[in-house]
Amino acid sequence: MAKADGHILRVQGLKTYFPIRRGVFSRIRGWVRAVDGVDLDIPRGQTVGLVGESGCGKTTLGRTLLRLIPATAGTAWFEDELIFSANRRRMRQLRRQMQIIFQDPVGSLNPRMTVQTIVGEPLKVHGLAHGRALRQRVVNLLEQVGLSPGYLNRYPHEFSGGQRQRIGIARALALEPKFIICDEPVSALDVSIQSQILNLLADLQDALGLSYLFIAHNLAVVEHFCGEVAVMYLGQIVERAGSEDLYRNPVHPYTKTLLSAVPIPDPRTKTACQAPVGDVSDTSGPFTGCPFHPRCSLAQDQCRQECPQLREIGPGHFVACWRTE
Amino acid sequence: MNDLLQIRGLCTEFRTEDGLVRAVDGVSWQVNPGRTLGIVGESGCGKSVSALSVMGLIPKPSGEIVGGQVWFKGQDLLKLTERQIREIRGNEIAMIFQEPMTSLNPVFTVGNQIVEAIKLHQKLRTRDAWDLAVESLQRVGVPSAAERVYAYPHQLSGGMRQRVMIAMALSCHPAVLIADEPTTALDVTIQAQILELLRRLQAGERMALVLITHDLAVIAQIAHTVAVMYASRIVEYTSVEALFDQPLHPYTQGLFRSLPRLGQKKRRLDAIGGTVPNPLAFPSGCKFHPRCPLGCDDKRCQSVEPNLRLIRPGHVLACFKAAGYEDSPPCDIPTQAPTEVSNG
Amino acid sequence: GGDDQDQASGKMVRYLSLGAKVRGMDPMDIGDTTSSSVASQIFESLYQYHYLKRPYELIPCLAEDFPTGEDQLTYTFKLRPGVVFADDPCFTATQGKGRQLVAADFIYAWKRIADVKNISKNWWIFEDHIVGLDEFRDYTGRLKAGENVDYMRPVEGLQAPDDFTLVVTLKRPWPQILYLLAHLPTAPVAREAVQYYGKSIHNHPVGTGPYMLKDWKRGNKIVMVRNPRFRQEFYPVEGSPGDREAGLLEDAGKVLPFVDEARWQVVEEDQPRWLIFMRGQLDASGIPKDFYNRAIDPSRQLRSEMKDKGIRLQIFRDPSTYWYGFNMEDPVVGTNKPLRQAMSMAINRPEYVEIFTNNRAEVAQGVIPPLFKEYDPEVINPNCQYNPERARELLKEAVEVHGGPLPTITISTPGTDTLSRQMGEYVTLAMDNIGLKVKIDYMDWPSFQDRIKTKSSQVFQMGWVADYPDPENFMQLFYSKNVSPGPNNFNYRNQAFDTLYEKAKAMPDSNERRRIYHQMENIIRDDCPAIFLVHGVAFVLHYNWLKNYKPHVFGYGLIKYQRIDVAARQKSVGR
Amino acid sequence: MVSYIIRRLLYAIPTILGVLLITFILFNLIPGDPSYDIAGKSASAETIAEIRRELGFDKPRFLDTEALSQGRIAAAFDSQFFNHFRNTLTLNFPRSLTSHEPIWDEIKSRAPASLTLAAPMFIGLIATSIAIALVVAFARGSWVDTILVFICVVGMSIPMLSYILFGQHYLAYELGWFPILGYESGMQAFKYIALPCLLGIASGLGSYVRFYRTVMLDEMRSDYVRTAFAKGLSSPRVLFKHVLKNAMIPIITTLVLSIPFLFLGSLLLERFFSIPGMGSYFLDAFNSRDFPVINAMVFTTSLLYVLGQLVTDICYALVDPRISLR
Amino acid sequence: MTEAALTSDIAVGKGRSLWADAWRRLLSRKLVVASLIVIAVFVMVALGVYAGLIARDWSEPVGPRYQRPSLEHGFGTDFLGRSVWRKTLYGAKISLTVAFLASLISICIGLPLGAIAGYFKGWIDELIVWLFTTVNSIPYIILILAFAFVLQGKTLFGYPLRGISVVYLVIGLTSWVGLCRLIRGEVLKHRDRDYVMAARAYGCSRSRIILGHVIPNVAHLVIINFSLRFVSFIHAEVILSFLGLGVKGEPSWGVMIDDARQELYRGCWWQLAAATLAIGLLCLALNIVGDALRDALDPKLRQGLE
Ligand SMILES: Nc1ncnc2c1ncn2[C@@H]1O[C@H](COP(=O)(O)OP(=O)(O)OP(=O)(O)O)[C@@H](O)[C@H]1O
Ligand SMILES: Nc1ncnc2c1ncn2[C@@H]1O[C@H](COP(=O)(O)OP(=O)(O)OP(=O)(O)O)[C@@H](O)[C@H]1O
Ligand SMILES: [Mg+2]
Ligand SMILES: [Mg+2]
Repeated sequence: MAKADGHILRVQGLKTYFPIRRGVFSRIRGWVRAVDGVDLDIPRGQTVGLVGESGCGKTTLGRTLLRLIPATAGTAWFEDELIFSANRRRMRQLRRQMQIIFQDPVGSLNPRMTVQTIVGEPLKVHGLAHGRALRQRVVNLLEQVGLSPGYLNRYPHEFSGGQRQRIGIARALALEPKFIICDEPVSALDVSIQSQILNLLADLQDALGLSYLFIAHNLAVVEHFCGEVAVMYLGQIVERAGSEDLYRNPVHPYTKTLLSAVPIPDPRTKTACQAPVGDVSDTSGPFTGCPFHPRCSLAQDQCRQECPQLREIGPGHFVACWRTE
Repeated sequence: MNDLLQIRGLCTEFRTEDGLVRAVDGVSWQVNPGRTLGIVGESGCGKSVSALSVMGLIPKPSGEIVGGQVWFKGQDLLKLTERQIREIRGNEIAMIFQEPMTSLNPVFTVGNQIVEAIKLHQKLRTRDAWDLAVESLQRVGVPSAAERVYAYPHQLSGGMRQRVMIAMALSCHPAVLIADEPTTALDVTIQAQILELLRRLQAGERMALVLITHDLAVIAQIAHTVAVMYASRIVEYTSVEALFDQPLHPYTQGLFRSLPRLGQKKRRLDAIGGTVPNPLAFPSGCKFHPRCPLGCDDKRCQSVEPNLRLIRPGHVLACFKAAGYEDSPPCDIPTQAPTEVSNG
Repeated sequence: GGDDQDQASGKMVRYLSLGAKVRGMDPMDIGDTTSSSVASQIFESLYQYHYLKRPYELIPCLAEDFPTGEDQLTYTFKLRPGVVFADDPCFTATQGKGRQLVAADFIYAWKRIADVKNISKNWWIFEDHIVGLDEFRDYTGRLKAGENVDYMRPVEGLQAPDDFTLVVTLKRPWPQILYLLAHLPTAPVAREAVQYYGKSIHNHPVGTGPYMLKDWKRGNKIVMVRNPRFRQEFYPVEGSPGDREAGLLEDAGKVLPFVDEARWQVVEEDQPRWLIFMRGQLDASGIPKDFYNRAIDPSRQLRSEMKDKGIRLQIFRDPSTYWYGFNMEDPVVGTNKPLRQAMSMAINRPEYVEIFTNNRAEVAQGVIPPLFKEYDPEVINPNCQYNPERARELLKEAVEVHGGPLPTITISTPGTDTLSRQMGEYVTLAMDNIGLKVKIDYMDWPSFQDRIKTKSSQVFQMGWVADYPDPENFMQLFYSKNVSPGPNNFNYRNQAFDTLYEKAKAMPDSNERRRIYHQMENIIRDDCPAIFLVHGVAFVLHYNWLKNYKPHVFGYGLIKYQRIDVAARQKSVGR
Repeated sequence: MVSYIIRRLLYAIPTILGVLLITFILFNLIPGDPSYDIAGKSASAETIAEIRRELGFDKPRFLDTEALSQGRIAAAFDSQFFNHFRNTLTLNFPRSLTSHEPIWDEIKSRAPASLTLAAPMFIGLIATSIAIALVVAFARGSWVDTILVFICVVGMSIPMLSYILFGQHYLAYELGWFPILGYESGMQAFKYIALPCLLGIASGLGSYVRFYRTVMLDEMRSDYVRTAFAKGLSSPRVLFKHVLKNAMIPIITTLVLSIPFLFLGSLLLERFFSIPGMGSYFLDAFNSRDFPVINAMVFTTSLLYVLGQLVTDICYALVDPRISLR
Repeated sequence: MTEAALTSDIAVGKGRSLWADAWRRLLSRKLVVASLIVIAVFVMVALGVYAGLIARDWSEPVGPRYQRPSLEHGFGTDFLGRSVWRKTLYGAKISLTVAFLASLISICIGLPLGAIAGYFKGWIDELIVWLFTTVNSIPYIILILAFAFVLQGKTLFGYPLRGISVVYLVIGLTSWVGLCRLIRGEVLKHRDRDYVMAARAYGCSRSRIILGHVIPNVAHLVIINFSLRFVSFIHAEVILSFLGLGVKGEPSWGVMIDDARQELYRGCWWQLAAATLAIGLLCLALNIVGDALRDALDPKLRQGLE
């Protein structure tokens, strides 16, 4: 496999490490393996969900794909184009086609810019529109995400959370990208607003043929929104499958735990949480074996010594676990 | 008043530079030993403020409780002196907060902070207090608690910190525990652990629990009674089963509809339109009417605010559109205890 | 603490203040009045001023008598026998006992001044006067770093035929020599001390005077105690008219000194100095400009509150003159006499005196202060009269002379302190008044010096305090051979003046010489190379427990004459 | 902790070298030649030359290229630049140009006086302002708060000179509560230090209290304060235990920054109260262009500052457990 | 598909920036408005002096020397019989010029250095941090004196440095450190904010990010910082005047206090009083506005309403 193979995005062996500096001379004493060998394909026009608990490297993966964080190793194709080796110029081109929506609707908008500037800036930076045309484009974009053009000259702090997230989406859409990384776009929103945004994203996908990498930790949201789901644990993808497949038939113990931990909105069925022991372990220390083994009830010697690879156990269903052999 | 903790018509206001914010507007609820009251509602609807009002922790001078009563074991907490209320606070009514990251003092060890609470309310020697602290940490499932008492908050993970908070709150065996979004900042797996823990502890000690959250699923898992708040007011108040079986208020209904549920795959969710109102400029009449799918055009909804009525036994509601609302008697709190549900 | 003990032991302590810091106490290096006033209690020179007699008069000090000599070129000094240096550890040969003073000590001290390596400020005293000394200086200058100066190297003009005889041979007549030999820098220094203390000699004065240094905390205080081995000296038995009435002769013939201990407190600011004086923590004090009205009433009398406190006022003239000098080589002011005159007439001197000195100065008509007998009280210098109308007329002439509108004139002022600034403001105002724009350029002393020495100033503010009672001291400032970097900062050149100066310089004091001085001064008055402003008048306050207090403008080592009425002080301030 | 301290110490090295560089640049740019001042009334050319030689101004600026080309390495580095670094770093200061005292001796003899003034002043200032800030923070929003803050702002608007003039005249002279001026070492010192100390504290109080109040109020908005109250702690206890210790973190950072500013206060106080400290020494040196002294003072005060910073960093680590981990 | 209808009735404020918002908050407090008026008056006076409309004739005597304040002479007269009132007015020019230009210089140095250090991190950051720790470790007053010393009498671009130009240059050149430190800290915070990430994600160049995104977000700090820093600049002018390094040939408040120091004992208190009052009033006003501005722009304080 040398190219994206018809996928909009193909990632292979992606690693992103952050150095840990300690001691008198701030020497590098170790690495935080935030993303540690991820393989991922995102089909054109589809949504791939990425779930996992806090700190498992979801955000880092997303940002690395946009080269906002330098990758340590691995390759990624965006439509037959290598992302990590593109030069500056080419990268600017690529960035017109890949965009990101952030989790925090407050932090991701520059508080000192008007909506018009925020949404118009990408166009300006790429010299795509000027003056009246720019304004018209911005108005169109705002309408597209359901905001009235009357808001053009307002500042982010004058909007509610949901509206701010819409502005962020409008900004991402400005360059007419083909692929958008949605980094927990609804986690910070109120319950009643959350579905508005999800619907909007779905509508946009239908209308514009976008592909999404949808990062979240709320499994219910992901199931609802994504065709395919990847479960991440400590920088590695431990299970990947079509969403129905995954939810009905989770294989990896971590996926099972995760699913069982989701509270069920029904007072009559209490969740029988297979409470995983302990917290997510530290990624900085040297460890061997399966990343999940310290918390896994099924762990055996092999799990502690060797790191399992993703294997296809069913059509489109990949798992990295020795116990599924 | 034979209830353990009951609040009636609580009103709390904040003076801000942009005007007066009524964060809690005539809220009433009650909770009894061994029972859990869940309070749901979206951000800014006054959940935290009502809890803080009970604790007497409203930031002064900008905030003020302007009306209502808080009955605890037969006395009105709002009429007590600061000294008397301190006796109760942390001792008989304890509270844990939303942010496990910042709610612990970063410059003292966790043991120190727990011991402080213990020594304040129990006449114990320092040594014994430390032993008790270790014990309470063990109780909430902190591994190697004897060493962790000497840890600083930053040396613990978020779930660990929240457990420390709970241990601290439970160290004096309070009669009522108010948990303000104890799991919002945590991961699903950790959240499950914490909820499990709360449920266990509550059953063990017959403690009354007030759980504040905006996650209906959490409520379903743990609460007996639910109060749904919208824009500073309670709009629906009933037992958890009643609520989940048949939500009556259009806001509650909307919430349920927009809730993505595992296993129900729909391309589009039903969303409640519009946004949460600004507390500085609440809409007139029913505060939900601009977003209400039922009757934005109704004159009465737009001008008169519906009060709570006992629409059926154990079910209190504030909505003109609900069937039978007109004929029901006004009521703040369901007088009839909601049906018991066996608790796992 | 210390005060109480003194009281118990009845010790007689004199309290003084120091406004500026004492740089060091090596006579060779002392060039400022503050250091001189302190070090003079320790060091003595060949001659000294009579304490009481006015006009000022020299009397022998370490010399036995006035010198003998046939011509004006050779002076033979006989030393007073029995003078010893104060005891000091530097006299290792005698286990710290001070040895006798000999003529060679003078020669040694003077050679030190000549030694380039020592960077003495006082070389001007001897420069080009003594046979062979300039050559000695050249010799020291030629030495490489690390080579030691040979002080045994003979200097022809300085000979000591025996221990008590000092023969000085001059290159040309130098009538002022005795005044300079009353100067502190010419005091003898013990070679042992210099060798023993090395560079720290500045902190370890070893002299023959009435006092010895006991304690010196820089920036804080200096304490001196009586030298037990001080030679026999007696309080003068005669004085000027009025001295007897003033009680200044009560101690006539008594052995000096009286005071057991002298203590200087460093006080840099006016306010605290005045306050401690008013508390009686100082025996005497000048009057800071702004406290004048508190002390003195409009009739120049001490206010009664002050009198009631037992304070006395002494008024006396300073040998000083202050001026704004013109750089005569400046193309604008140097060639434009009407301009200079106009500027001179623009200043209302009586007003100036009032504002800046509270009338503690006299309006100048020329360069020689009234203190000198050469001062001619008859002369009224029209250029020194305030006459704005005439000044404006002259300014018109000046414009013609200049050949166009006058540029802004820059006045360089040495000093950035409050007083300099206020004077600057005053002068600007005065010149403005006659329609002349001036700009004041405030600079620190080194920059100012730099500017003067390189002849790059236009007008500069300056003053001169005479070192000895001979107006030659002032006249040299206008001598053409002394132009910058010499003392003639005006760069004034006048043939007639030079001739007269050379003539007078070699003349001993006489009526003839006085006449020549008058002529010279008239030339200067007419040429107007400077705006002469004022001559200083000093007001000094002292408590009545300070006895035998008579101000002296040239002499410094005067504490030995003074006495404290300890009982009176105790009664008055309780200590 | 040890590695933390070592790292802090190592950080000080470039700072000190930087100070040396700055002083070199400054004092080689100074216009006018100090030689004239030293030479006195009638400076002759040879005297000036001699002074320049003594000051080392005759040496080449950076490198003696001539010596270098001749291969005399040691001589090549005998330049103003390298001598400056070498002499200053080894504290081998020359003698003062005016007093001819070894500078280091002088600094050693004056530092105690400065410290006797500055230390109590500093500690007093910090202690009083923290105390007042706590009171103000406790009474926030009430009229006590408003009035105290107003007084603080008024207090910080009045120039220090006005404080000194007033204090010396009224408190010392008119009322006679303090000696007007002077200094003695030992226990006696406290008698003389009292008034200047008091004035220093009074003049600094305004800005300190105001700043600390902001810090305290910031801290009081933190979540952990709410937790502490929820435990049932009383306000004073929360304030003095929880808030104070956290507030110490920003306070400590600003402490070291304010040390150099103290110097300014001491400068005027030393001058008016005739305290033989470093401030008056510096001022004298400054007025007489005594470069070696100025240079030495800049260097030693910077050294003190760097040391102060080190102490602060350590205090910082002691107060804030999150630091030592780094 | 659009949901414009849903958003039409949302209670959002009128279109105004954070600044406009802060401004409105400021104006809602009487004390702040009064302070703003005071500052405005001072600025107008200073501009008036520059334009030659106010106190042009400050140097002319208006009466006898050392007159007490009276109806005729306002604040009294000084040692040359000049009006203290006029000098006080004129002093506004010096103080404000010094404070303003010193601020400007210090901003010109501190802001870019701080922004660059904070944004680029790495060795550039370390270099700049080294620079400001070094400068900072030399006691402020010593640095000021040394600079004053060096600059006095020099020329800069053919413009001779003396008096006021030295004062503001010196203060500016020595006071950038605090600002630089502050800006660096803030930029460090902002550079990792999501909105900067977003800008990078759509291809913004680094200079555009720094100039267009980061700096506008820290700029308000500069203003708050300087509204409070002004005070210390004015005080610095007083000290420099006392040390003889201040303004000369023109009346400034520092100069007036320096004069007054000695005149007090004549019983002439009015010059000191006038200057202290002027400084006090201006500083008080600046402080109040600075504090209020800080509160108004502090996102923390706004949070309750978001
Ligand atoms: N700039 C960085 N430097 C060092 N470590 C980092 C950095 N950014 C992230 N990390 C670490 O990398 C790991 C993965 O972080 P990341 O933010 O990608 O997690 P996440 O899955 O997005 O978590 P969340 O659900 O909380 O957003 C974490 O352990 C985090 O501490
Ligand atoms: N200190 C305060 N000053 C002013 N207004 C306040 C303050 N605290 C709370 N409020 C206001 O009171 C209202 C209710 O706030 P509260 O914190 O109770 O909401 P909440 O339901 O707990 O929301 P969340 O789910 O975000 O915690 C909000 O509109 C808020 O703006
Ligand atoms: Mg993330
Ligand atoms: Mg809340």
